[in-house]
Amino acid sequence: MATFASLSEGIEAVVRDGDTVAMEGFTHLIPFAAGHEVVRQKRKHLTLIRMTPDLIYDQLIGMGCADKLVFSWGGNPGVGSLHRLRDAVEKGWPNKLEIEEHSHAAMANAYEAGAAGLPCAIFRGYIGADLAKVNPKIKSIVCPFTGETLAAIPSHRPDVAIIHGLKADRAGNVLLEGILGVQKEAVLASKRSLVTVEEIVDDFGPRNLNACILPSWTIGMIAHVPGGAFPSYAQGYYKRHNAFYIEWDKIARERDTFQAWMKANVLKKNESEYAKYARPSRVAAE
Amino acid sequence: MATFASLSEGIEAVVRDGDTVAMEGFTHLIPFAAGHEVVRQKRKHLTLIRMTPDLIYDQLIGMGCADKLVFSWGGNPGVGSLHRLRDAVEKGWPNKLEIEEHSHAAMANAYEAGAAGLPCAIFRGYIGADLAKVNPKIKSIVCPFTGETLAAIPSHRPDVAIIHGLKADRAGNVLLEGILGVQKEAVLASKRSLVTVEEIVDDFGPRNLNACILPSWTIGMIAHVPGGAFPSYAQGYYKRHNAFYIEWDKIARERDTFQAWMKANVLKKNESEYAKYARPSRVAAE
Amino acid sequence: MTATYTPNEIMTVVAARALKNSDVLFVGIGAPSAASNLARLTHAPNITLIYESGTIETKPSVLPLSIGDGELCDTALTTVAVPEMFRYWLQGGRITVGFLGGAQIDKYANLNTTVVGSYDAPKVRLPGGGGAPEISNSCAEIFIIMPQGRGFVKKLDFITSLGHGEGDDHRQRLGVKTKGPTRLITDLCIFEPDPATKEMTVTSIHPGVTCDQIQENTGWTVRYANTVAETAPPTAKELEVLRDLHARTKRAHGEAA
Amino acid sequence: MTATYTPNEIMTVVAARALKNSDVLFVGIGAPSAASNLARLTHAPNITLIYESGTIETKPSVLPLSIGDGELCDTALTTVAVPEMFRYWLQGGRITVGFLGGAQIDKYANLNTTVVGSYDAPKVRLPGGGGAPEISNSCAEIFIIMPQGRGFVKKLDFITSLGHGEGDDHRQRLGVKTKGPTRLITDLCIFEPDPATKEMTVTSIHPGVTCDQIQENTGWTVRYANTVAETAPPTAKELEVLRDLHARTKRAHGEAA
Repeated sequence: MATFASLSEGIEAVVRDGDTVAMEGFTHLIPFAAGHEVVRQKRKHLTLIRMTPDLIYDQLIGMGCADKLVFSWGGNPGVGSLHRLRDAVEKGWPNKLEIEEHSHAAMANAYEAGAAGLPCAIFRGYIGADLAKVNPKIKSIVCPFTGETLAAIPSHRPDVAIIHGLKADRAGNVLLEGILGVQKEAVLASKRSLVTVEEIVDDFGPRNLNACILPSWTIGMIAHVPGGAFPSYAQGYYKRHNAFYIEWDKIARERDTFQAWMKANVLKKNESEYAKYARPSRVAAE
Repeated sequence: MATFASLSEGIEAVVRDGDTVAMEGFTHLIPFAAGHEVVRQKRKHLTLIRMTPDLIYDQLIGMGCADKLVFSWGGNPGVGSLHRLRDAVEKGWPNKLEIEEHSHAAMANAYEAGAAGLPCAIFRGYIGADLAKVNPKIKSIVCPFTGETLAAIPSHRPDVAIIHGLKADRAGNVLLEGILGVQKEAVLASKRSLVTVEEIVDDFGPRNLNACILPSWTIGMIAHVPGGAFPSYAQGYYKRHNAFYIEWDKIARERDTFQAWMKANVLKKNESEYAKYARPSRVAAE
Repeated sequence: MTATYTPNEIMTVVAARALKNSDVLFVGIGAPSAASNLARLTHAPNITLIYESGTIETKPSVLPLSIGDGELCDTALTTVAVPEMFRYWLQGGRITVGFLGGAQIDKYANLNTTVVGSYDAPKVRLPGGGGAPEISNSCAEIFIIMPQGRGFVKKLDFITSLGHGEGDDHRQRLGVKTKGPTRLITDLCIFEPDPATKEMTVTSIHPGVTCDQIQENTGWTVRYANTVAETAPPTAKELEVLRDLHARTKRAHGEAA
Repeated sequence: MTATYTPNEIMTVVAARALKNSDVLFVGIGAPSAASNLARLTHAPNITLIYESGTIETKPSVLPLSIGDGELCDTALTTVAVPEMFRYWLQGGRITVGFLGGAQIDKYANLNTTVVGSYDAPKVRLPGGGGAPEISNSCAEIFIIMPQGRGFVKKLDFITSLGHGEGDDHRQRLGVKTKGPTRLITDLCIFEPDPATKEMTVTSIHPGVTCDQIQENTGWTVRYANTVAETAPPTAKELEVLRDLHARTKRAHGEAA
């Protein structure tokens, strides 16, 4: 059964130095608050997995938390580069960052296979693409029926998954809705997990019979962090703060402006910082 | 885009002699009315695919529509044997029935891989089981990362999928809810499809953002057949007619009682027969 | 004090007792369903029931006649599609106890639900394996519920699902990491695998049952553990809850007809 | 009668015109999104838009800033998880037109969005391929929208996604059954693959653009089709709808800030 805790207790309990950590959220429900807590707790030597490393991974990389990044698209969506990621890859600042690069299809299949308890995933992929030449984790199998060669990749089995959900009920079940990404798979594929949520409710109430719900017994810890996905968005709660994504380009471009921002806005703050971004309840058609 | 038609027009258009046909519904939303129409239209030499061939496949097999059955569990759920299936396998009546037998996991994976456009599926299966010895379609691959041997099976790519849905909207999108089985996969894996539905609505209205909906352009034909899943059930519309499942055991036990029943209840009837089993609208908590 | 009960009732009650509140069960129709829900309605109120039709954490008030019963879906936390059920939930290794049964069982708890006679020209064509070939190896352990009789055979006509294979470390040699059948609960007694040979061995005998009865209903020479217990008879409470459940089920299925 | 327009506007308008009402599009952010929605709001009202975030048949009233924009989900027929999107919808072969772009393109419309310089010690680390490696081969055909300039190179530093490879039947030799890039739409002209060599060849030049301009902005020797058309300029209606869309988008994104 999931354990309810504060965010700092939750990160303390689930993330260890050297862990392979998947903080997921495919442009929606990105666990920003949890990522900041990892920075505050100064975790080191992490292998970070994420399809679309964006601002939160830029911050973790820039603060020296990561030794390695496993990803498929590393940019500031709709804006441009992730300057801290680039600085680490191009210049080795603040440390050399090893990268393991895949396509989206590969990453999604790798999470799916991880959730399914398989050692690898197969898909029709990478044909004619150079990534297979530079990533030794991309191999192939031959279909025993048709002779077709299919791409094979190891499944993702992270030590920890960290995601942001919409609601938890008192029993610790977590409801997601909207752009689901690979969050359910990430949790099911991981040894440990932490879910931050917008809201804790007594009961989910009437709902679609096939609603996307992670049962309590598949989750490690739950922390109530309203606004915890800000500046990304939470379906039905708040919108994406687009202006911040644009502003980040300036903040992160130089090492000193980045460090100053992190000090002021992350290191000197705590999880309650996020509450101001939350909205109390579901607004129609948001 | 899906074409709306009567059931008889729909079957006429999508099912041809010799086709591989998947009528799916995992104990819920079984397309009985459509199956009866196939019997009335006297289709022959079909290869029937279905995880759980039950009464409707017993009827199709007993009426001589099928040359082959691909399946994982062939019984009358909660009651016992399918006598027509047994008669065909054990005695070759009314014709010899070839069987290709899998496990549930294999069948579900084969539909999933078919929907995903892959030639095969891999899973951890059949270990220590004799089925792999008698079904040459069960092969294996070796994981290129761990060396583990995994079962491999060809994906299902039926000529036709036939399913029963809850609602279609005017644009021809189809909504399913409740026990979803493998119906979405069966339609997406097939070249052609026919969906019978309980109800046609102008618009699905407010719904979960992740509701199980097959877009119109993934469906061949739609026929409005209220009650079309009877004596199985349609979530929110009507319950399973358990007594008929028990009664079927008696009806199907002997060839003559079976034939008399089929003549009276299928051959001499038409699709409107099913309307009496329908209920007009969704009843809470049914 | 001891109530009278049927052989089927003690079999169900004994199976229910073996289940823990923390268990996640992969439940089949029939005795497993009755046992799982009896456990839920007595000592294990938070036990997690999953049916292969995709229903997760279902709390049926009546027993389903089939795994697709609407009752299972209506009372579930959520219901997933069948490919997901077999991939994420069963193969994903999330099930602590799976239930199996069959037409035939051998002394290593291998099961046959496929054919009597040869596969190509069967004397009796049985329904087939369904989920069993993977349930037997994906769940942490397997409980088998089967009344004893002519299905307890020396040699299976067909191995539908792996038990302990040919005994000893056969499962491990096949690369299987789960325990396999840890309990075979019958209407006469309880078998558990011998720690070394893995032969199913009687560890508890139901009240009033004799060793002769057990042997007469078993196609191999029955072995007994060093210490054999007498099974505690069903309590009045257990019987009351079980009978209420069956009565409710009968009424509900009658109504639906 | 002809309105004035920017190079970016004619590029978007030309891309929109190439889309049919019956198309199922895999849309990326930026110009593809603008072109797809312009088509939907003009001649192709029932065109199907899919974004890789899982939103199916979405009808956004404003352009998304990212593929995960709530607007896409709120206006979609339904939204599926990302593994399903890549398996059932993209790999399943349901997409008629996929859009791609990149930092670099060569004359066979292979694209680079990975690195400038060497992979292990890049001069510029670009965002990477995202969905491109599979979009390029799973969609029935690919439209590329890219302003011409220094990204039009003789040789890519890295092939992120396959276009026509080394030309001729290279795609077929690799076992790929789809058409690949059938249109490269720039701010200056339209390229289409030569039927035999598959080299991207100019088939239409935008009004007022010269061949010199095209060559100056292309890193290889530009070839022209036997018949080269002049692109019809954007109509007043096309520009009005496109500008309204951008204005609505700007207001909406401002408000959300």
